[in-house]
Amino acid sequence: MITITHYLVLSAILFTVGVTGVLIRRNAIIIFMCIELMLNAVNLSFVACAHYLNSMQGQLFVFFTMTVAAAEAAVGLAIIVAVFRNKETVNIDDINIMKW
Amino acid sequence: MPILSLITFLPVIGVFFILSMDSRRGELIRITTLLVSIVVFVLSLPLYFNFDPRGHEMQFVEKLPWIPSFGIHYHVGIDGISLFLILLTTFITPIAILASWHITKHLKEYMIAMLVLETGMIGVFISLDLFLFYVFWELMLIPMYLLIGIWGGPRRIYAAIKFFIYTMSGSVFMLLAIIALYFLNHRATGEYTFNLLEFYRLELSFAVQFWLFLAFAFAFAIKVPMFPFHTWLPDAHVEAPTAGSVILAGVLLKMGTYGFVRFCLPLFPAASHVFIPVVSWMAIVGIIYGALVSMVQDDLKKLVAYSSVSHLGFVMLGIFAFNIQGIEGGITQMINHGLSTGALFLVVGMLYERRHTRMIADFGGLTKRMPVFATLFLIVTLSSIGLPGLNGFVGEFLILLGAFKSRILYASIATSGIILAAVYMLWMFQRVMFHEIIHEENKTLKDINKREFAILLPLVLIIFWIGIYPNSFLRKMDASVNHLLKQAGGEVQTASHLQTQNVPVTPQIDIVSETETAW
Amino acid sequence: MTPASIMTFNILSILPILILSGFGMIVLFVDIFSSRRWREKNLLAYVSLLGVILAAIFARSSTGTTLFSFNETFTIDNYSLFFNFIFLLSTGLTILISHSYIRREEINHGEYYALILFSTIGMMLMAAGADLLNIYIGLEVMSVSIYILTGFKRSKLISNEASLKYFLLGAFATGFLLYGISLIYGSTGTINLKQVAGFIASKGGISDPVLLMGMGLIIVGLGFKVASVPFHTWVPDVYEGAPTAITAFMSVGPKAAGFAAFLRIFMTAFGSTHGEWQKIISILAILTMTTGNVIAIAQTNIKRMLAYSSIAHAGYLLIALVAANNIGVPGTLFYLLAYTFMNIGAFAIVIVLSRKGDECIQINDYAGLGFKHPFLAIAMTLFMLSMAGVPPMAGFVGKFYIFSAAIKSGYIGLAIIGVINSVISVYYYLRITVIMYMKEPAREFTPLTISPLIVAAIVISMVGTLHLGIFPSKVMEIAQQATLILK
Amino acid sequence: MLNLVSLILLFPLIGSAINGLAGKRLRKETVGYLACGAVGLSFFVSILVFCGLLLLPPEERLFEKRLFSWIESGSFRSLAALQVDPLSTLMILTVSGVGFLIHIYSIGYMHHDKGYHRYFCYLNLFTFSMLLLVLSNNFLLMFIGWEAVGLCSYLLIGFWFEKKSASDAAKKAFVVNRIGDFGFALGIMLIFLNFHSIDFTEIFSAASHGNFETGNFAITMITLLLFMGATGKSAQIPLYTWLPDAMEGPTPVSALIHAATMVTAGVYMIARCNVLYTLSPFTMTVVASIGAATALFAASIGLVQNDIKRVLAYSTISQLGYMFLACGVGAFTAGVFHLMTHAFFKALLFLGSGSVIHALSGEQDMRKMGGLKSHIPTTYKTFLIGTIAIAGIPPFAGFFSKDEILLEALIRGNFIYWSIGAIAALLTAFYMFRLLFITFHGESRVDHHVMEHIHESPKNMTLPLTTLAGLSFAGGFVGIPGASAINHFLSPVFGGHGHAEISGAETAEHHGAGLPYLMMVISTAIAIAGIFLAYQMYVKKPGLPKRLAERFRFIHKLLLNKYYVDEIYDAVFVNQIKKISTQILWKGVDVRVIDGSVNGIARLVGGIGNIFRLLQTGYIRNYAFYIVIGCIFIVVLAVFGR
Repeated sequence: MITITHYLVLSAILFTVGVTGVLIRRNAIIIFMCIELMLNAVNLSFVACAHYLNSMQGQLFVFFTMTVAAAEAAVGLAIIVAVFRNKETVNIDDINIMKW
Repeated sequence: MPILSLITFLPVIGVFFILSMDSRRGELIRITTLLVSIVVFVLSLPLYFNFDPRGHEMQFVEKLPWIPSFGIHYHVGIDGISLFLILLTTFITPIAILASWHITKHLKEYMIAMLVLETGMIGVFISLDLFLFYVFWELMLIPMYLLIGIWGGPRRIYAAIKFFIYTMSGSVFMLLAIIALYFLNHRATGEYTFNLLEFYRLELSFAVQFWLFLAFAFAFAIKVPMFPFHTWLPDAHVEAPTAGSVILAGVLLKMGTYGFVRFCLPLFPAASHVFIPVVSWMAIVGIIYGALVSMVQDDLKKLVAYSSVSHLGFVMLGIFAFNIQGIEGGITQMINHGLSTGALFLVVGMLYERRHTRMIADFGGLTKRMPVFATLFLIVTLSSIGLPGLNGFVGEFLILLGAFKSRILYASIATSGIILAAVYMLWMFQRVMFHEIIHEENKTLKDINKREFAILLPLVLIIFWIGIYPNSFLRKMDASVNHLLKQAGGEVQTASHLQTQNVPVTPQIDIVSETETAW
Repeated sequence: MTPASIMTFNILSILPILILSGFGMIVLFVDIFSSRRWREKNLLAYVSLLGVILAAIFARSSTGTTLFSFNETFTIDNYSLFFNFIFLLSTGLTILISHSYIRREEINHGEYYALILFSTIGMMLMAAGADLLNIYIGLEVMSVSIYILTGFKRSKLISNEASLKYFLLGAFATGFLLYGISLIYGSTGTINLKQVAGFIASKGGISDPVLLMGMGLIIVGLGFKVASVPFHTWVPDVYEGAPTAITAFMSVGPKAAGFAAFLRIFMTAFGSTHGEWQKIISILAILTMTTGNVIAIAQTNIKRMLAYSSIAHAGYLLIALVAANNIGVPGTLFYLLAYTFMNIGAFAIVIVLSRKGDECIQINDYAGLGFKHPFLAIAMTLFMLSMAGVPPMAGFVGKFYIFSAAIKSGYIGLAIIGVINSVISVYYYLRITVIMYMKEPAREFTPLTISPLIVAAIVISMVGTLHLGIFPSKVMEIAQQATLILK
Repeated sequence: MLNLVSLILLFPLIGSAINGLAGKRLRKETVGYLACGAVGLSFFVSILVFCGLLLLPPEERLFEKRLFSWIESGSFRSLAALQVDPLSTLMILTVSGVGFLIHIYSIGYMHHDKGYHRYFCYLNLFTFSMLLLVLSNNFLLMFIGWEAVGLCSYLLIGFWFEKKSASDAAKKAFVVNRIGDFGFALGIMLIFLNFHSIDFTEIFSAASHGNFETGNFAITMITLLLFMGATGKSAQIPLYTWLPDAMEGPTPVSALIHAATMVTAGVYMIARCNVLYTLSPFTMTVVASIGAATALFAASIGLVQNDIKRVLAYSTISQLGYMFLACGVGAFTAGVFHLMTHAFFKALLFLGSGSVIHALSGEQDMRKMGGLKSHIPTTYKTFLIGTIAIAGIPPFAGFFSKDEILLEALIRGNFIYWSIGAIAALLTAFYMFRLLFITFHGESRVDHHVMEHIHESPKNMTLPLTTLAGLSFAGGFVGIPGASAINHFLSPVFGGHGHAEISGAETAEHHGAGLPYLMMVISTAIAIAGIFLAYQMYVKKPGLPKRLAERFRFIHKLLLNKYYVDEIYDAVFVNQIKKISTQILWKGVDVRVIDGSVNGIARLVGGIGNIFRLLQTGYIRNYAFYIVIGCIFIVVLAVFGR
């Protein structure tokens, strides 16, 4: 029988995958996709807890995170396009003019 | 009539006048600043005349709520100890302004800085609310920093920053101590206030006293400056303009010693007694070290700066003698040092104006060309040596007597300071004024003009006045010093004419018994 | 299932937000239909300014009352009103200083003002949020609009780089925040702060590790927003890259909103279990202050220096959070207000002096300013000394407030480190005055075009800094009332 | 009559003030007469005071005039008050009398000097401070006079400030005096500590009423410290080096300050505190032995000096040694009596040498003199009287006072004191007459163009010489053994210790009644032997000194260079202190240690800043990594940190 801990463990794993993805990959878009992955892991844990607690608040929260994620995607990709148009690359290792 | 607030904030009003003037009319700006400072001095005279020497409570007290939620009041007042320091400030500032007549670079900003400095200084001496004291203590840093930094000599930036950060690093620990006192007082009495007079009634355990004393003493030791913390003084003096170093030496250094007398001793008596050996040894080392190092200086201003370290070592020794002679001597010596070292800097400034150099080697044989200057310079040198009959001796002898009564060993080593003082001052005086003229430029030097004479004359007159009749100063201090000694657990002796009997107060300082002398 | 009744809500509570969003829309429409001539006259700036003033008036009218609306997810009380006032003040000042700036940098598009208004709405939501959902939404609304504003100078690579960095790291940190919220929801069953507090009280302290983990992750999420040390690395690059007006806005608005959320969550939700998070935050505070101050000394670019100085100020504010007594929280509010005046004033002067294309932002370009432009120099000295914590200025009173809080609740060590840090900070703030007054001008000063609006902003900030420094008692009382609600 | 005493002080003060402030504008004559008038008036008033005192019966010859309260702090009280008693009247008479004569002499001597008004202003100021010193009624006021006198000697020695040697000598004099004053100040403090007052009357009455047993540690320390001050001021063994260099000043200054008055201040102070000194036998032996040692030591150096004023300077030091020897053995009256007579003939000798130098237009080296007898007869005659007096030939003043001291030394002290004193007397007689013969007799070694305008000194210089000659002749009669008037006059002050009559009685049963007369014969014989030796060496066989110098070359060189004492002092003290304070204190501690550490901390913080700055790599990956690290740290701390 699948209990709440299974779900939470799954969402933790997903979250860690997302985080490592952000750390390792160099392409800005891939990094953004990993961040989306993290958010979905959180949605999963929300839904699991909501079901387990039998309260609607968790489900409600998921709606908001999804809409926010969508908005963020729009803005994020626009920024990445602007960077690309200016520097012909999306590899974040080339983007380090400002340091120290 | 709120005379204290008037004196404090009149210079700021003066600043607004000057701001409105256009900066090309230099003469007008100079005269208005001078007038403002003279008015402030005149206003401060009634403080002296209707000051009641018998009462030890604060006089001319004004108290207005400032930040009620924190219990902070604009609470000002003076007693025997701070009376003369205010008079010293209001007396030296017009002289310093008169001495900066030749400044042309950014004159308006210079005069504004001087007036704001005067407000800050007077504020420090009159404030009885610790928060207000701290605000004035820091406020006074900014104009002095600008004075050194903008109108100073070649290494002015290093000196200005060193001065600011040195003093600031001391005073921030004092801020923490003030806040700690604030909460301790709340725990003891239940009401929130920064009032110093309430803090005097606070009974603190020894451990707490120890740390708070350390925090306060660290801030004041830098300001005095005492031995290990003095290295900012020569730089600040050498680089500051003449008027700047006159005020720096004349008044700013006294805030350290005033702090010890006003805060450290009465607030933390038990800790002060424990610290007597430490502070006394630092003072003694300061005296000897300051004298020896100033002996070998080749720059006039550095020499006078190190001599201030030595003189203020005496003051600290007097204060930590914990008897009436020591403390009264200390306070008198604060005033004397302000006058004689201030005058010395004016003299060095005059030499600098003529020859644009401060190296002793560039002078020699000036007495022939500038006889009047030579006499005034000699009187000021002798007063700073502590020749009896002049002001230096009164303070120094009382200090040494006080130190002698508390511990003979300290006084005997410190008394050797008077020999060293004679050595370095006279050697300097001889190299600058005597021998025949070697350098060509010295042959055409003019003697001092009317303005310069007007600067030095009042100082010399007061030097003689304190030297010959110091009672007019000492009598005003007796009540407050005795009250301080009662608070700080020192050996209380009422002045002889109100002599009742010698009231030794525990903890008993080992007063030397009739015959046996502790060596 | 009872019919879903429309939750009763009081229109008054969200009126300022409605006004601002309305004006945001108006600005966008006006921008579409306005001819070139209008844009020159910069009508949009005045429109948005009008919106801000209206919102402020309405916000002021509802002081004193405590309203819960939207089913206790949104509270209007003295606490959120105080923060609303800070947000509106910073927005107004930003609009004043960016008016001439964006024209000079040719980024004079209407969306600029709309985005600023929208981000202010986000901040208000965060401050007024009584449950984690609202705080999250407010955070996101604010952050997204500021991501765009940071990248507003599309032609310049550093602006793009700044917005990219801010976006990626911001989203990344929000991920942690969300994960924290989900864990708290999982372990306590609710996301309303009061109910979480009730749950913890019923349980008699936090024993459940999941809840602790959630709390930790929230600290991470908000720590990023507030720029406390391990999460501060975005601040220098983004502040340097973004247009200076936006940097000013960013250094004040979001930081204040971050602290509003921090205080709200940790005082109401985790208020009772102070011991748990106090050690973490004090470590963060020490790290933040020291790193901020120490690195600032080594900076040569004024914007980067001010970035590190804002990190240092975040450190001081964290001390107040650690103290968390009846002096600490109002101290934070007061300090944030003072910080707003000081920071925006300083950035305004940076804007005026940095000429077209932002090329004069090295500290040495300020040589000899003291006597070329006395007014600007005096203003800059005032702001620098206030940030250094030198009395009669607001910075000193703020620091005094915070150190008293620290000493009152016994964190002597923290106070001592804080005091040492403020001495270190004196060096680099003083260096500005040294360069302005004591160094000869490196090269000839080209004449500056100073618009009246930016002068107004500088004057307001100067008056604010001095007033809070010399007569802080009234503002302190308001701050103290504001925090009574929190307990 | 007695409360005119404050006038004595007032006149010289006014004189010096007028000359100092307005001197430049007045004519030279007015300046001169004003100065002499001031001192003359104070001399006249001191005679009045002396007569006033004589009218009082001997027991209550103590009058105190209180001016105002000077320093009062707690139980410490120092009043500005004057005290008139036999000792101080004697001193003011000597000071103002000799001072008056020297003022008149200076008019002539300093006539062509441009700093004329400045000179008289300082001289009057000196007289004022010396009178203040002797008239004060408490130690602190005396200390004012003490240091003011030191100041005036500084000003007057360095009067010709162009000369580097003069200003160096002035500084040396002041500093060495200051070293003495260091002891004096500590003495005053110790007195206050033990007696709770610093007024003479109170202290001496407390001391003599026996609550201090003789040899008490505190009293011994007090007296030793006061004696340290005295050695500084009266140029005794350790601190005498400044007096020979003080000859750089004008000769009347040397006469007044470094012969008659200032240097005797030490003796006066010990005489004044005789009550304390008799209470500590240890200090008495110290005083006596240093006095005797100085007498012999200085006399030995005087033998070979070639500068006329240096010889007189060393003779002053040795005569002062005598006075201290007298006080040391308890014969205070003899000491004071010798002080008075010494003032007369030493002033005479100095003024004589001054007129010799004046005649030879500034030449001081005896080797370039000789045969001046015929050219400056009056100076020669007066100089001869002075030399005879100092040699101690009866009936001159010197004989009575010196013989008195030798007698007391033998009776009260021990044989060694007497023998040292006798040898010193022999040497004194020898070098004084050596000086006389070299300058006035023998063939003239004066170079020719100085010879042309050699001239006898003007009237106003020779008049004081003759008066002083008279005094040094008649001065002795005041203290003829047996009916010594001075003894009787001073006895109330010295409370019978220094009473010659009693000592006379004691000697009667110890050594036989004739001892005093025997001693007179012996000391006269010694004096004559000294004169004969000098006559042999410098008149009969002029070559003899050179041959002797070759044979005892080492001793000769040693004496000529004053036992190299100055060089030792410089090497041991002065240069060491300079080196230490430059290398170690200033450069070392101040610059390197303290400043080094302060700047070091600043650089350290800056360095850390630079290192931490590098954390900011600019790569987003690193930033994200820091966030993750931070998150792990916080979560771990939150969950497990409790």
